Amino acid sequence: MTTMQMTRSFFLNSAVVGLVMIALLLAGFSAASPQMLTKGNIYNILVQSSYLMIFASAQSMVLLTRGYDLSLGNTVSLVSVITAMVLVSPWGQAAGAPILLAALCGLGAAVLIGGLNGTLVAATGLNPFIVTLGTMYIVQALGSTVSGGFPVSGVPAQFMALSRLDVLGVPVQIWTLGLATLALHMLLKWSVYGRSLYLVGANPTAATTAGVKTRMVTAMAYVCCSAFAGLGAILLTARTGSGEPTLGANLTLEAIAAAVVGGISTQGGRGGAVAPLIGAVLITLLSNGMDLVQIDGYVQQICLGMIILIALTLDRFRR
Amino acid sequence: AESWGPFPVKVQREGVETASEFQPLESATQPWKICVLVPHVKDSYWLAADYGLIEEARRLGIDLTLYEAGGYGNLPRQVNQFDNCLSSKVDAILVAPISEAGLSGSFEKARAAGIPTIAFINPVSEAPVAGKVFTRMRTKGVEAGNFLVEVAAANGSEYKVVGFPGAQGSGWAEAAVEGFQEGIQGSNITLLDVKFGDTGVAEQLSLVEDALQTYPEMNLIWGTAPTIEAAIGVVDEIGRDDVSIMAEYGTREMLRLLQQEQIMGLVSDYTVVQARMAVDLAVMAIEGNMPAANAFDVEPALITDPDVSTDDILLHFAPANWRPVFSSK
Amino acid sequence: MNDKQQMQAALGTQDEHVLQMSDISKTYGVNRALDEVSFDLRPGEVHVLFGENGAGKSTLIKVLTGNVRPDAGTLTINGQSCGFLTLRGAKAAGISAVFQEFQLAPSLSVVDNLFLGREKTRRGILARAEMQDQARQVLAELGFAIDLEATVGTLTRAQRQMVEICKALLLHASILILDEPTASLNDHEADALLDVVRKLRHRGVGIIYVSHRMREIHEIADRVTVLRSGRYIGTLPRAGLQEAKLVEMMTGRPIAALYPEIRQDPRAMRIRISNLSTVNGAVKDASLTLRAGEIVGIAGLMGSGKSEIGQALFGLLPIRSGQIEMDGTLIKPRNPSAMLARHLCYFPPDRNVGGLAVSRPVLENGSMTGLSLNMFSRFGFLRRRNERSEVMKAMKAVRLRPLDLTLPVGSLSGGNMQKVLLARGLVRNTEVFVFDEPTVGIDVGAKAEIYDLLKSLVEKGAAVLMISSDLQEVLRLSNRVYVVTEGRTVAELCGDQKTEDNVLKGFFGHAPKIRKEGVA
Amino acid sequence: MTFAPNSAPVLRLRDRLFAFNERVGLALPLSVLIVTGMLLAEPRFVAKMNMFNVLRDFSVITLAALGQMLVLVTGRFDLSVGAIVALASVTTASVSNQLMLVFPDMIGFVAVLGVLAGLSVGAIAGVGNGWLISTLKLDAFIATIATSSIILGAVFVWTYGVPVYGVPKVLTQWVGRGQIFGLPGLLYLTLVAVFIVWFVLERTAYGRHILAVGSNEAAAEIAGISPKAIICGVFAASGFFAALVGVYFTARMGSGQSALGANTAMQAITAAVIGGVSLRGGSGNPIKVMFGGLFLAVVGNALNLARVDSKFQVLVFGVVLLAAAFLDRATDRAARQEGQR
Ligand SMILES: Nc1ncnc2c1ncn2[C@@H]1O[C@H](COP(=O)(O)OP(=O)(O)OP(=O)(O)O)[C@@H](O)[C@H]1O
Ligand SMILES: Nc1ncnc2c1ncn2[C@@H]1O[C@H](COP(=O)(O)OP(=O)(O)OP(=O)(O)O)[C@@H](O)[C@H]1O
Ligand SMILES: [Mg+2]
Ligand SMILES: [Mg+2]
Repeated sequence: MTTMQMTRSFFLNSAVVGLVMIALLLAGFSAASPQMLTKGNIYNILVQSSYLMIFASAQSMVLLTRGYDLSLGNTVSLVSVITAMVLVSPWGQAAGAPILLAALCGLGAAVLIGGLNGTLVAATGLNPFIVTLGTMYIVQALGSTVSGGFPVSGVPAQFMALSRLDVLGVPVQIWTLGLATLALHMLLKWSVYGRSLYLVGANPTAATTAGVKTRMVTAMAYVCCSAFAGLGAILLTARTGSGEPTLGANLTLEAIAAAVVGGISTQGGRGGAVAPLIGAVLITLLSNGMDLVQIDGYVQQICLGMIILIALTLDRFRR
Repeated sequence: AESWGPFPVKVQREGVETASEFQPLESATQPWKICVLVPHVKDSYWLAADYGLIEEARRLGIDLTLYEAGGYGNLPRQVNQFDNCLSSKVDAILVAPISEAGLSGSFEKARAAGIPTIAFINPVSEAPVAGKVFTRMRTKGVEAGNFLVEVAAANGSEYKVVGFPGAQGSGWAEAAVEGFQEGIQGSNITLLDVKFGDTGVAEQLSLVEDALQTYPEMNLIWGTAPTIEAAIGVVDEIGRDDVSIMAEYGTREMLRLLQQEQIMGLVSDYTVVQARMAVDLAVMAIEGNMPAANAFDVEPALITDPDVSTDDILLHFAPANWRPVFSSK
Repeated sequence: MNDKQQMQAALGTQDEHVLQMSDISKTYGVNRALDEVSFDLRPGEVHVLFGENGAGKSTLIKVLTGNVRPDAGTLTINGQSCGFLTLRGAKAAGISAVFQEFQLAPSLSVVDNLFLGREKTRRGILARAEMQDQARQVLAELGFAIDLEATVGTLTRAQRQMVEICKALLLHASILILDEPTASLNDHEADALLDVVRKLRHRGVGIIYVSHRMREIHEIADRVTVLRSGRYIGTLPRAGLQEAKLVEMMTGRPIAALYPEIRQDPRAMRIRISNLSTVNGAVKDASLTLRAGEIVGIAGLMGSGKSEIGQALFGLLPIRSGQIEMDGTLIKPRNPSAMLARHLCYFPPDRNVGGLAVSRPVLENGSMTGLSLNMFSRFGFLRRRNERSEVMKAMKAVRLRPLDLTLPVGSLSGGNMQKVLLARGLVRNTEVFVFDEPTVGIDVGAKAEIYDLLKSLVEKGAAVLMISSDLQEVLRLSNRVYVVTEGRTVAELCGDQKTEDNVLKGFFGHAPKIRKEGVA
Repeated sequence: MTFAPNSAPVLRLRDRLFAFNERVGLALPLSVLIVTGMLLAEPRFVAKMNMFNVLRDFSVITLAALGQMLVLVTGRFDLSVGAIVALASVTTASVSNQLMLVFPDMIGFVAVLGVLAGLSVGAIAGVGNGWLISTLKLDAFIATIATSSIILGAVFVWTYGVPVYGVPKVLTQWVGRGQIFGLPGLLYLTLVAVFIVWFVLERTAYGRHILAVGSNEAAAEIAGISPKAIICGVFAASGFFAALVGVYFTARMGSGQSALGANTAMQAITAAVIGGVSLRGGSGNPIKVMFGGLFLAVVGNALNLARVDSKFQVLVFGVVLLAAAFLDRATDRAARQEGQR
């Protein structure tokens, strides 16, 4: 490789681009608002990114196989409602470990949805867009029916305390951020499954020919995606302190945007565990900073669109 | 319009409601920093709130910053904004919650941090807030119902109503229906059906069309602002001049329709006043002179007279040329 | 210029060249596809381009049609010089081509495809009747029978080939390029095409013809230009056409040197396929045997279904009927991983489509088949050090250049991509190798290295099934050769029977009887 | 799906079903079935006004789906149509409103200009999408999400979400409520649009080129077709049709509304898929898409009349969408096997 090629590939590296963008935003915002670089604000950005990051990681698993999960947002809502309902039900209170039980119920529901998505996509070869659009409608109906459309309030304080936990002086969200990235990194880079995921995303035919169980790998990607989303939903429920039937209304697209902005390719097979992290921080920083310097929500929306387009264009040059 | 008080309110004290007056502050002792969270400023209802907040903050000379979450689907964003406010060391937080339950964690955090929180417009019941001000949606329903009963009695008409109160699960839509039912109780007004639905104009349009179909006998539409935007045209088009229209709540557009005598009336909740009161409450809470009874209930106003005075209008709605402002500075 | 004027212009310049290409070069990454190649064409001649797979023939043609922009060189068309051509420019200059890879829209009908991009319209409305008439005329001239309203996606490969040919002829071009147009046609159809070519030549059209078939070259070539590894080797006039000479020019050495002497030592029976047919109908009745220590070749025309035999054996295609025995026990190939576990590995023909994940590094492509082995993973996690050392070993064995495991496979030359593909068989204990077009599109040097690799595999006792369109390769390397036509094994050739002639007879249906397998 | 294996009559029935789906689609007969059912169960369904409602819903869905279909035919998505509906609505209202101040006596002229302005911004936004997707080669799904966010943001910066009043009465009268032979004017417009799209796809070279780009982009390019022109064209068409919907709503409501279009994209895609458009590109039949639109309109209306909770209506759409996609897939597979025989 020539020096120029190396320079080029360095600057097109998604992590580098993301970090540069983050640095630029930080510089810009901190020039405009002294609040930006305060410890409290940085801490907030990190804590807030952790939720989006989990959803972006979830979406990334599917994006790596050249799919989407449009049902993610409604899955988040459904899991939130189910978890909260189990927590407040007498049955949940009575059981020995209500929090664990509720979390398991929520996760179970998520896994079921993921299984349905995965089976439909992998076994029938239907387009993931259609499949997840269909399940999106179905899950939405389930969520609003189960909850009657009302928030489920009154979850126990111990459950809410989950989101305010400090471990070794570091808030649980930062741990989540780190651990989830590490876990995803291990999964993608060190495990056989992760390797298969990339191969399937890069060239499904080649992967099949080389003995990779392409269908299984694809189906599992959807299951993992939903499970991740379910996990995020439970944490988010602990944070809001209620089961919310519209909790994930706008999360699907936000998660895809974060993954893509961080450098997960929409063409499959490219992007690592750091991408959702960077994407989530970038998007959270963007909205936090614009809030601080008092830019209209409308303009924020325009800026978010622009950032996504820039990220896509860069991805295009990377190809 | 600088002087809006004293303003008649109801206060809650030990579960008993008593009539009282809210006395606005003259000014703040210091340029306090306060933070306001609203679901969005994407319609003229929330524009009115924005107007009230900003004007009152300017009047009192405090530093107010407004954050909008971008819509009712963005609860996580409002929770984030709440945290951002907490850590930016503001003196008080005003919030019109997307969901009370959804912000319960945030309210707790604010209490722990010792930052006073005021809830306004969107009602809260349990949350540990320093003060709250809102109109009971239920009362708005009652007002509308009572008004119809009166009109019906006066001109001897028999109203058959279909209600379009808004999205199911929002809480306020259900409350309004309850109130409405109470208001018309015992009269010869019948509530044929209630059609819940998203408050988009296109969605309400098909709901209205289908309802006119399902209930040919219906002759009164009671619903949200988008419902009425849609209904005016539909009713006009099919030439049903026997169908009357009543607005569930007030916006500048509804007022305009009233002035054109397209609708019978609207029930305004003094959006601007509520916002102003909320700001005053915040300052009171900061300065430590919060009245013992800290839950204020603004009685909604039934507006049925097309000739409303301009001064009066500014208690309900933003001026026509008002553009959203996010900071009082 | 309308068609007639073009034609006259071509006729008027009888003694000049319609086309002159000089010193054309084109590099793909590290692969020099064309190296200062010169070529010319006169009106009314058939100029054959000859050379082995990967010699650069198709690339040269694509330069001419505007698909590939050359790095250097000049082009002169009808006396006008131009640096390079765009797609549009080429069309305007009267150049039309049948490409080796079909350029058809599968969801459209045959007529639609024939007139794609130059539909006949009347006042903006498609003149379907007119187009159909014209199409029918050309089809009749060629003697092809295709339903004009059929959707191209439902046609067989041979039929698609016909559509491509018709498409090119409909243009009434002054330069017609045919890149292996008969590759999937039968004798009869190929003869009809040759007649048309003669007719066009008579009309003054300059024709560039690419073919590996000696018979065709003898029949119609006016001149033959030979390319080798992207370089111009020489041009022979019709009078000087000798097969031996051509082949030597093509390969650059007396043939024997390219193909190593392989000691075939057939031992235990590894695979026995009897009366196999696949659900998709590509294989109808195939039977063959494969022993340890021998190479068995499968020859067949494009679209004959020879690949599908290998794919069915590897569990890639569902089987309708027939039996497969491995080491004397009946097996049902369910999926590739099950077959890999039985130490059988299939190497797909198309490196880009089915073979490699080109955006991923050499390392990942190399270990793809072995991920589930204890050697490479434990408890679902990769043993990255082992992986690197094993893949490195395999890549060294196939002499990968550059020997860098982190490069994306897409950045390698064709030959090296092929080596990466083959190395996957070496990272696990593979005993039965099924190669599908193992040397397609790679240069002579790489070819020789791959043959050496085959030799060492077989001499160590592996069983090799080699499916290939390269007749010489099959005939020279195999112990026995099966000929496949329309999904059936129609002949088995061994010893002296392994001649080009016999194979060709097999292709066209007058094969010697299938012999019972009984060579000790 | 479970069918008895190898039992001939069942297979033949299945084949016939597939063939029928291929030609006409199942949306039409299903719609007819529902309509018949409703006729028997719910006499109000046939009331003139209800038919009006159904036909209007049908028109709106079909118009949006036609544009979406063209984009799907090239193997891409357009998720920005909702934003374009809002943009066109606000533009039409503002432009005619402003012009009325300048030319108070030429209301008809003002209305026409307003409509043209709305339609043009729709088409221009579409071309912008097309440029991003064809020239920068961005992924259509995410690129149109991004442009959607940008367009909506711009609409709100412009209007603050306040409806724009002052749409000329003629517009409301003629476009919003226009009737011809007792049927909504929009219906005729829709039928004409279906015919035009059908005509372009089936009878013009440009239509062939759209199909070819969707079927095999590389081959189309080699045939001298410019995929860029085609892709920009279909996105422009999609934007234009979305704008039509926006203008219609504006005329109907007498105001420009920025809150329009939230469901338009998904509804359009759903109708197109029910109408048998393959997301792989290369094929699409506007007539079938029209039946898809009819089906959605009929089902929605029937569910409303039957007072089915809106929560369950969503469920019905999900199931219908999946079933339609399944059936199409099966049909496709059947077609491919046929080719190999
Ligand atoms: N798009 C491409 N990218 C990279 N390398 C290419 C590309 N096209 C061709 N090559 C390489 O260029 C060389 C010449 O290929 P070309 O297709 O011209 O050969 P050919 O003579 O037509 O062979 P064949 O007889 O197999 O058709 C080969 O080494 C091939 O791998
Ligand atoms: N792209 C294709 N689409 C549909 N059918 C195809 C296609 N390619 C081949 N076929 C069909 O599959 C069968 C076998 O084709 P295939 O080309 O794989 O055979 P092959 O003998 O391996 O030839 P090749 O020389 O190309 O390797 C034939 O019936 C052919 O018509
Ligand atoms: Mg070639
Ligand atoms: Mg083959």
